[in-house]
Amino acid sequence: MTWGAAFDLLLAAGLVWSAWRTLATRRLDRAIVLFIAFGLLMALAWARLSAPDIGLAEAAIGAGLTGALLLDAYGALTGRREDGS
Amino acid sequence: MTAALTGLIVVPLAWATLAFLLGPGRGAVPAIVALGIQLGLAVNLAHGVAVEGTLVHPVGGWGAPLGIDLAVDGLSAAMLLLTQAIALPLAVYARAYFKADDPAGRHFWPLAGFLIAGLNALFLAADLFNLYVTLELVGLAAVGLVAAGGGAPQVAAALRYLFATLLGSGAYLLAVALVYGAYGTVSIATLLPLVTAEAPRLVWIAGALAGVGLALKTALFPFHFWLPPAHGSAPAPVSALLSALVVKASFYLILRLWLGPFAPLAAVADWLPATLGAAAIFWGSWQAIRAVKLKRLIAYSTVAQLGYLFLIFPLLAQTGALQAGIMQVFAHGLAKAGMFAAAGVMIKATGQDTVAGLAGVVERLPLTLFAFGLAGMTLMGLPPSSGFLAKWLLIEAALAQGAWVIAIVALAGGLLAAIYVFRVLRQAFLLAPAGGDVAPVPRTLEWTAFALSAASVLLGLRGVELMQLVGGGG
Amino acid sequence: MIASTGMIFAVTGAVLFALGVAGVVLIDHLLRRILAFNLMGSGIFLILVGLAQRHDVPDPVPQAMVLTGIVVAVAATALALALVRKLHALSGRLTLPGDGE
Amino acid sequence: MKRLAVVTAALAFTVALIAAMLELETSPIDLRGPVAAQLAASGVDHPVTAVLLNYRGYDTLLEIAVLLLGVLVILAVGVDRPAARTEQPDPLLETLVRLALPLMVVVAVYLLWAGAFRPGGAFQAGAVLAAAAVLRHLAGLQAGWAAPGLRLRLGLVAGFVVFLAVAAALLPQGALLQYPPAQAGMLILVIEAALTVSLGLILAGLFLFLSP
Repeated sequence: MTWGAAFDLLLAAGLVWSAWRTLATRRLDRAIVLFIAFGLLMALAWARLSAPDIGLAEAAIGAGLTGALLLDAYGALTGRREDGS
Repeated sequence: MTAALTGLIVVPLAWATLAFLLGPGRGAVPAIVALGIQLGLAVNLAHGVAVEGTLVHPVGGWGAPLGIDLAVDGLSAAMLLLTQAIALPLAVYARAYFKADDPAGRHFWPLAGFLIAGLNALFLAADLFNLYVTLELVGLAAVGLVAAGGGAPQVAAALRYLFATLLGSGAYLLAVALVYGAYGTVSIATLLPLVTAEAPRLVWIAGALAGVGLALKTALFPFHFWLPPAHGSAPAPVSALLSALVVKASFYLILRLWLGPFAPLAAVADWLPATLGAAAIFWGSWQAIRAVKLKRLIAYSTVAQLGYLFLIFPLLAQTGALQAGIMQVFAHGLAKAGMFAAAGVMIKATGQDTVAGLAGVVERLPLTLFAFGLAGMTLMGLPPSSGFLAKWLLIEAALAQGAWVIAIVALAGGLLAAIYVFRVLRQAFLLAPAGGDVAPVPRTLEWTAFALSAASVLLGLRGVELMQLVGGGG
Repeated sequence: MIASTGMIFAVTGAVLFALGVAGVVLIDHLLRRILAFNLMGSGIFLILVGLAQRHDVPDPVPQAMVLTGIVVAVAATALALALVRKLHALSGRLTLPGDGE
Repeated sequence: MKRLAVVTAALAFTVALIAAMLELETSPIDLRGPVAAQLAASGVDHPVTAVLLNYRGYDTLLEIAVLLLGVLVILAVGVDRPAARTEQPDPLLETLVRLALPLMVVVAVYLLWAGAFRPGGAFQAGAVLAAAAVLRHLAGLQAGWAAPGLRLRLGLVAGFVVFLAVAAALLPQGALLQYPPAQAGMLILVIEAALTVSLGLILAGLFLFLSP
């Protein structure tokens, strides 16, 4: 097996693991952080697939913007619950 | 014809954008004018297809498989005609329905514009990935229309609808990915000769995924769970658009794929959609008979009526089966738009969305009740309505093939429809409760509801041209 | 061919898709369900590009399609989050009524 | 019970799908050839950009409509935005963001320009602009957006309008979006420039229309 293939397999395992943890982890904030990490690993995968355009978009939109949206929603949803209103 | 074809996509996109620019609550008049133009374009296109046959338009000038083709044949011309013919009166209805300060109506026009643009683009698409984009356009616009300005039940219904539609388009997109992997193209015309019964297993999986995903979007039993809350809780003009047109779009796509690229694979499973369709007729009708709320009743009736569309799949070898399906799409589209429109009038007038609250409607809103009755006639399949014509063609095709079970299901469905339609009519003929005041309702609402329902009946008398269009160009 | 980069990530995509769909069906919490949808989408994108590039020759057509898909996905995610926030503001719920019963 | 059934079905599906993918042979059609062969006539030198804005530009046009819909639905749903934060933003963060902003604009312009011949283009450039706006917001330099005024609405749709207008205006050439090869590069750049601004605003809007 070449180094490239070994890296690919490692990356694939990382993707599946982070995806699994995103869904399985108990704390929601941690799940979102794991999801952002998943997005960054996806960007790496796109680079390995000779698709730098998607890699850039994935990092900026898939991980960055979606992550920001999720964290913002998390803050709004949990913040309101503490107010009790 | 090229101008008509491209116009049907560009014009609604343009007025949707204009409505957004004009700001919340505005854009009704440009929308109605533009929809009038679109109806003209659709008539022109249908006429052109009837005379000259199929037209292909290579966007960008490249041609498939490098570029994206648009294509119109009898089937798509018929769907375009129906879309504009229903959207125009519903736009007139919506303008009168939403009061100036109604939060549900503030963003109706741009959302409706993108919805109609998406529908037209879907009916014209001849590329599997392009179809995915149009599906998302239609799905997200429809979810937005359900959710707009609503309370908790409406937002919950919109979310359930969003999840169903995203799951459906996800399955469809995976199918597209697998087809591209197997053949290196997503152009329907290019795929047509490539897909055979000896196709790799991956293509079979793709066919199944596309079928399941689109059945979910069409709310075919047992995937109907999202439809009654969404169609039942949205404002009446939105329910009408969704029930009459949006669910038909994914049905159209199933039919298109079934008759087109996936035809060599589809033969093994033709009993499956018919079985589910029959189940939908019985389950949907039963729930409609039991429903407490008026719009819920009509929404469950949609579940049942969609069932008929799937009865045609084992019969497609008969020439009449496709015509029966399209006639049913028209009959249900017009009747259900008329029925939701009529229900919207009754709800506005009585102030409540229940069947029980309809007592006395016959005296106060005779025209609207008449509209409801006419639409009900079409749903039951009484002559001379288009619903009768659809059932007649279906039963004829079924008997020609010896599939008498399908004929019996179709007849039984008509009887069940009679029960829930008469439940509403009977209640409306009861004496009004003392002190139950009826709010005044704009006459425009009553007349547009009546026009749609009357059209669903009258189409039965002029169905030949439509059937020629579908039979000739399809 | 099995060890090609394209095929490795196509297989990964299949796992992610199944994981995402199972999550969508099984998880009632709305934010988590949105996460599951995004995982499902990523799986599809990997299959679209990976399968087309199973011989490790870049193919710009599925790459462009995935760019389109990513943008559609973020629009859908933002829309879904807006609905979830609205539902929470109106009813205090983070699950759909009737789910998990 | 449901859990077990779903997990089993998902596993079975995954195995079947992977097995079917592995037995796939070479596909009968390969678009890499035509994509490269027509590249000279497409107006750009980067194949992905050629697919995105020329060969399959119509997909992209509709996709921008989907994005606009995203913003539209957020506005239509009418999310009650939480009250503005009261805590003071971190001055260090504020300074860093102030320094980073011009750089991000430069990067966006570079990405837009680079898209013609190498990875980059309107989407990535727009995403960087949106990220800049979100960062400004996080540093307390930018409030969330309320109902958009006419100027913001114009900015949101400008890219789509330019794209749609070019597509329709080219109809006399024979087809929607059929660029004359000589002007293709210029037209694509105009569309991409307008799209960059609008995509930046739309993507930022997905965030800022929901935030305090």
